[in-house]
Amino acid sequence: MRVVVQEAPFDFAAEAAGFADGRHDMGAVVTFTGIVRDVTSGDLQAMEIEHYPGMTEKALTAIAEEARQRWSLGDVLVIHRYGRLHAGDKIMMVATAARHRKDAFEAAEFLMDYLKSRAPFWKKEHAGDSADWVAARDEDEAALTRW
Amino acid sequence: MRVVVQEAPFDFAAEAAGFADGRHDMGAVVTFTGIVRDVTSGDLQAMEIEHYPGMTEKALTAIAEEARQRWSLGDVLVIHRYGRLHAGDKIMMVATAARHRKDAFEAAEFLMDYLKSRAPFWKKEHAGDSADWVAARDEDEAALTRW
Amino acid sequence: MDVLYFAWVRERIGVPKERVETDAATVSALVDELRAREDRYAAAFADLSALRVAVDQELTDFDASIAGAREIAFFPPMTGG
Amino acid sequence: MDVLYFAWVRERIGVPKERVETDAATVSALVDELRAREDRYAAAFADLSALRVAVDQELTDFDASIAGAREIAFFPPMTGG
Repeated sequence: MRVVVQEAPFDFAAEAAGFADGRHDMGAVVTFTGIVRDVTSGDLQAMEIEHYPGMTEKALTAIAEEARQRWSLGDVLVIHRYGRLHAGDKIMMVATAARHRKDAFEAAEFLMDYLKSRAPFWKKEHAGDSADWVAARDEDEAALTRW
Repeated sequence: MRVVVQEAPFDFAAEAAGFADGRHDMGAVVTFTGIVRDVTSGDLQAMEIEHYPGMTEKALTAIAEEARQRWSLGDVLVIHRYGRLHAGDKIMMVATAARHRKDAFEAAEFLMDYLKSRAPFWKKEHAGDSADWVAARDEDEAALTRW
Repeated sequence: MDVLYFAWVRERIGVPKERVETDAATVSALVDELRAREDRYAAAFADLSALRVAVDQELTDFDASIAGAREIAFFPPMTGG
Repeated sequence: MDVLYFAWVRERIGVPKERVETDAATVSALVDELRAREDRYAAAFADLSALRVAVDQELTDFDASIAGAREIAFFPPMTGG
């Protein structure tokens, strides 16, 4: 299990390959990657991600541990960036390895649902002349009731 | 949309990165990778994958098209190998890109459920002195009722 | 028409593909003709619930018409992914 | 104890962190003390349903005890991922 919180970009290809390589016991690997989306149709100058150093690592680790308890997993990886990002930049990724695809998929969705609403990150979109904090979506909170 | 059926190995890292890179409009990328698992605890000599040339490409393309109709997707990738593979080799991958994670996850699971039971591939495990065709699992067939 | 066999059906019948001349109207009728040929066919087609069929590369069922079909394939349940 | 503010709560109050001496027993009581200080606190804490709180880096609710706590953080609902 690896949980990383960093300002620097991460190499999605290398991380995904490193995670999936050399496994003889796990038949299924799922990855999720979150990418800065320009919802302002070309106007996005930056996405600023603020976090709570110390608590962030603890919260992500607790979520990953919870996933390992609920599903039969061979491994879990969580990487999340903070700082100033731009459209097309990768914000974060999770990866799960399991014997069967159901566990790998469900655990990855669980990780995403929890880290969306329970890990201390906040996003601010700088577009045109304005800068707005991204509001939490009701459906993200609702997604937690599934688990 | 890209559907590839090939005997040669594919480069998971390059494929995953190529699929996720340069997207400004899609916030979520999900990948699934299937890996040859040594269920015979170290005894697996080879996993032979037979397929139905012609029908395989058609079936995979139909499944991918169906996913694009059901979910709001930016892109879909399906790669599936055939021939003689070994423990740890990557058999196949799917990738989906969508604005929101729910679409990307559901479409990837749909693709996997359908290609497990509806794409013309058959697996034979060579272990020790025996070679056995892998039986279809009832739960794989049951998974289709979800969609 | 061409009749194709895959996986253990291919192994049991002994060929991956053969040319069959038939007046059978449905897959079932074709199966009956094949079963009557030789033991290896009777063995391969003993339990139809363990088999799947594609007509012209489309999955279908054993009641399906094969009128005008170019290619019929028999195989066990698929195990992709 | 240290009181931390994030995102728009930080912007509204004007500092990311400050040292607060208090005898408040709960998060709510601390919020009441802060609100009474200055308008910027009253504005930031106007609608508690729009806020979340962590005591010693654990998410909790406004009724929670803060006895012995070293660090209280206030912030809007999180938007990770």
